[in-house]
Amino acid sequence: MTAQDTIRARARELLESGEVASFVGWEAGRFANQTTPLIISDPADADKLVFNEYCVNTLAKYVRDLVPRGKVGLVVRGCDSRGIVRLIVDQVIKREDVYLIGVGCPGVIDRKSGEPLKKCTECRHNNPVICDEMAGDEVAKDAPADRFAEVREVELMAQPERSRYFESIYAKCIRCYACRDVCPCCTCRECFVDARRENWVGKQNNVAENRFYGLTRVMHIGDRCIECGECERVCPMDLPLMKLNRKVIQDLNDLFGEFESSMSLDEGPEPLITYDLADREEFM
Amino acid sequence: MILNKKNLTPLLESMAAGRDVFVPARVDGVAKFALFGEGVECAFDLVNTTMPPKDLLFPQTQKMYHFDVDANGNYRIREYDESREQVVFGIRPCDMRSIVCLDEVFLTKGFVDEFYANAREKLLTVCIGCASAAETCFCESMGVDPQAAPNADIMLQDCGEVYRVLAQTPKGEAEVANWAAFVEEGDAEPVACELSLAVDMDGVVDKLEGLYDHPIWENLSIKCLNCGTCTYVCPTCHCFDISQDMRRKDGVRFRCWDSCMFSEYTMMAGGHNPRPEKLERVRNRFMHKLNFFERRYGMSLCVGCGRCVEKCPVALDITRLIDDIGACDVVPVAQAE
Amino acid sequence: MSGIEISHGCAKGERPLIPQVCRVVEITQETPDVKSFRLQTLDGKKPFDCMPGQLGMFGLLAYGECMFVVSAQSDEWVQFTVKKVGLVTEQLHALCVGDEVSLRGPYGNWWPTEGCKGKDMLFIAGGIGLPPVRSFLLYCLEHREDFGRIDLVYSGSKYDDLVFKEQLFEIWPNEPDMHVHVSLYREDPQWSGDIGYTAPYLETLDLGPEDGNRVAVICGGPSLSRTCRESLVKAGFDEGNIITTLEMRMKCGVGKCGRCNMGGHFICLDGPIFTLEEIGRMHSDV
Amino acid sequence: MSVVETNEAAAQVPENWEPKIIAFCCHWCTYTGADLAGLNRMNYPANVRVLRIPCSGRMNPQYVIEALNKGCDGVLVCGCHPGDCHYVTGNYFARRRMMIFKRLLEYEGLEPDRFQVRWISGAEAGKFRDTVMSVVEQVRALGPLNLTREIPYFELPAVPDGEEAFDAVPEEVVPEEVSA
Repeated sequence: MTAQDTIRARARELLESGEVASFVGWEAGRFANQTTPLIISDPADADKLVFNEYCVNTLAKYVRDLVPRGKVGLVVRGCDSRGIVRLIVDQVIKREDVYLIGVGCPGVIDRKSGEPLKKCTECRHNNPVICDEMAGDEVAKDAPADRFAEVREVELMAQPERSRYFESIYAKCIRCYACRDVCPCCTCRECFVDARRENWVGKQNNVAENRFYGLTRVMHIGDRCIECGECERVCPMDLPLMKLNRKVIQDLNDLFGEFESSMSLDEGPEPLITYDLADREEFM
Repeated sequence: MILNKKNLTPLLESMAAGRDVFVPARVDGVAKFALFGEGVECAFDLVNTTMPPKDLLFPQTQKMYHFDVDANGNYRIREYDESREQVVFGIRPCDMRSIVCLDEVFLTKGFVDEFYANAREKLLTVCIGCASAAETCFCESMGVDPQAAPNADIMLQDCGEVYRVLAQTPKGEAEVANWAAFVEEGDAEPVACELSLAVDMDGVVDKLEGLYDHPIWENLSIKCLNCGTCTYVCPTCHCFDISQDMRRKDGVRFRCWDSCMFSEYTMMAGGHNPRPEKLERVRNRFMHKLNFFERRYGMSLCVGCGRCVEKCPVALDITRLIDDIGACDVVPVAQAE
Repeated sequence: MSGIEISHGCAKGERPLIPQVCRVVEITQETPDVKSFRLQTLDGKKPFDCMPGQLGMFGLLAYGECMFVVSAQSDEWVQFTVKKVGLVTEQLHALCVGDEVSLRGPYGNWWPTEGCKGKDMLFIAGGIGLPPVRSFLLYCLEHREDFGRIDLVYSGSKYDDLVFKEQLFEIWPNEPDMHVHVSLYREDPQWSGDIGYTAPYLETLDLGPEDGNRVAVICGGPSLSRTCRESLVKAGFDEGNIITTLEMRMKCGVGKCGRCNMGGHFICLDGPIFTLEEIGRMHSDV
Repeated sequence: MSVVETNEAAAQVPENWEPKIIAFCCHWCTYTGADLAGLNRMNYPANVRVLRIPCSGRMNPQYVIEALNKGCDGVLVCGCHPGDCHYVTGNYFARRRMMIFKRLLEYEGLEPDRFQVRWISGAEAGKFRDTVMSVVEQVRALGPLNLTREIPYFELPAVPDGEEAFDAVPEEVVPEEVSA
């Protein structure tokens, strides 16, 4: 019984028993080794579900639109489960809204190049952090070499060079907001980008506005980022967005103690929404 | 006439004398049309660029007019005209077809958009046919011949080692006239380009009329993220927003790309939004691509370049939608519009 | 289908997105949040001449522009009636006489003045929907002999929300063969007249379709126009004789920015005026 | 006109260039301190424009980026000393947020002296003046901010130099007779 068969069988049972109103997984895409998310509510479609090493998308955020229809069944690996924890801790959904089928993740292969995706080489939690049942056994995976290697590489640049580096990044951004729409931490009802009356950020596409959007997004999700790497994967311009997120995570860990966000439902408050009297004092 | 691929670069240098020549190139890892010059090495091996050439005719942010207060306190409006002589060298037949769609939108139906019209007149299009196709290309199914572009000024059909030069407009003939140093006589057979992806388009437009409330849209839009990627990489998407940049008393009013996928695209001041949910937006986008534009201008708004199929974060695929529509058993209700 | 013929996509013009600078010559405060502005060009002439029902993109250079119906016009000015609902309208309400604004137009099609000749007219409007209807009503009153009996059914949520009160209660009731019926949604101390939502109030007036000789013109919020359409069709009106003006967010006003589309049609260029029968054929998610 | 300042263009310093600095001052402590500095006739350069915010906790990082984009060369955020905050915990959150944001801006290539945060209480008028003076000198030494800023930057009236630069009380404006 491969993980895929277990998932299919369990999905059919859950949907038939009515315990779950809809089930989220992956299905085969049109091209070789391509997968695309699949949301089913009819048990007969359960056979379309696939689980292989090409399941690229993280599914957590779909639950937000499906909860009004009833309980949602979901296949969760490491990143999906942390996305679900993030949604629960941010009170977007409740724990009983979802039924989680955990499965260990060996790492996803890029269907074009054949090597593991960048986000999977850097993944440190490939087994689900919470789940109702396991569809396959956990997969051991050696921890990546150095979590903040790319951050340090940018920090070593000289100041003018770094400034030009980030200006070239912001010059490429086309403001399609795919990074915001895929991120499980980005769940505001009305994003500051869409608040046209307040006009925080204009609609024109120039370096200044792109920097405003980029920096604001990092500051909004910095301490809650689950490092799933989806923002980098979905960016049509391949901007290295994780370099910004990881920089904030590295500083948070250095300054306020090691904190791994979205690991369990009852974890402590994120660093930026709490304080400590004995914090480091730099501004005296 | 034949143009050997070896003397492409000298030809480009000669053309770039008085004009901006844009060639497909990888700039910082992004495949787009970049100004030919030092530091830009052309990538004619690319099947197609990620960013479409519509940026040359319809820039992502385009200043329209500047307004300030003149001597006796009245507002004064001065238009920008940033259009200049441009050549796009290496545009593909599917993008050439997208320019036809943009021409229909901006130059017809009672109002001529002069920003687009100025840029369009000053643009010389040199189209290069495709010898090989990517897995996501389906231009033939949308009525585009990978080795022909009727509305290009100059058509270079890829014949392996050489290009077969066809000047198709007076402007093209004038340009080819001073290519004498690089072109020699003779003829060559263009390489046939096989596409691995094909869709069956006939009957789809009429079928869509009756599919407006079909659950097909529900299953499609549920997995869409509603980001703007597909609309910004699409060569035929032409929606724009108008806003202004202020500096105390004077300012600039510009227009910039907008996407029907954004939530505030049709949000009205009173709070009413005719397309509040993903379902309406995704349906509106694909109906516009496959049906609305056809009813209004008589041609499909999808040219089969495959960029949205390539770049969609959740692999939401217009070709699979076309197949699903074909499979639907709804009797096509031909609307006499 | 003996419906009314409406011309579509008939607006023309060059340099469509470039406004002209106009001056506000007169401001009348209709209600606490509705003002009417009369505009002239800087050298005192009429900005553009337009048919009744056409639209103009009226706004401030510093804040933006919005699409409004030309609610009235004479040979020196055009008038727009603006309700304060958003960012730009708020700034418009802060204008005073003599300020300079940006104006471009005319856009959109116009009321079928030819098609409705010789028919009885039933105007139905809700709240801020009266200005568009009034542009047709004023035309009918100027060419009174071309039209039969005129009825105006107008309703608002509060007495203060009723626009053009002076014309509504003093001038129009005395026009020959014209009947004004006004109702409020809820009780209001300043109001002793009828109470009721527009659609039920319309049914109490039993204004039948006169077997095709009466044309209904509707303009109001989404709920009003939906309920009134149903009650009119139930009363026997032919869908071709019910005309309505639609409203969506508009940015360019010339059918290019793709925002106000109803199916393949653009409300700013092919509309905003359609018959109910045409709307039925379009994919509408208004 | 919207001025497109590319990196090279801003590098050379125009001759009478004056740094433009915005100080976000917390209403309860630093703003009172600044007021006290004015009361005691303490002179500090007028390059700093003071903006009052309810608490340093209200300091939104977006204000800093908007200020830099709109043309300021330096940003100063001041708040009450930890423990003095009128809202008890405002400056504790601000301390964390500003530490992270300062490192993020430096990571993106902003010179460290351009974005500074200080705790200045209501009584420390001298500290406010010294902080403002040191920030102005540091930013002046760094020269104009050479980030690409396509948002038109404010061109405020030139700062009057010489000794009357500091007595900022405008003399009575005598309305000359309005010609017909």
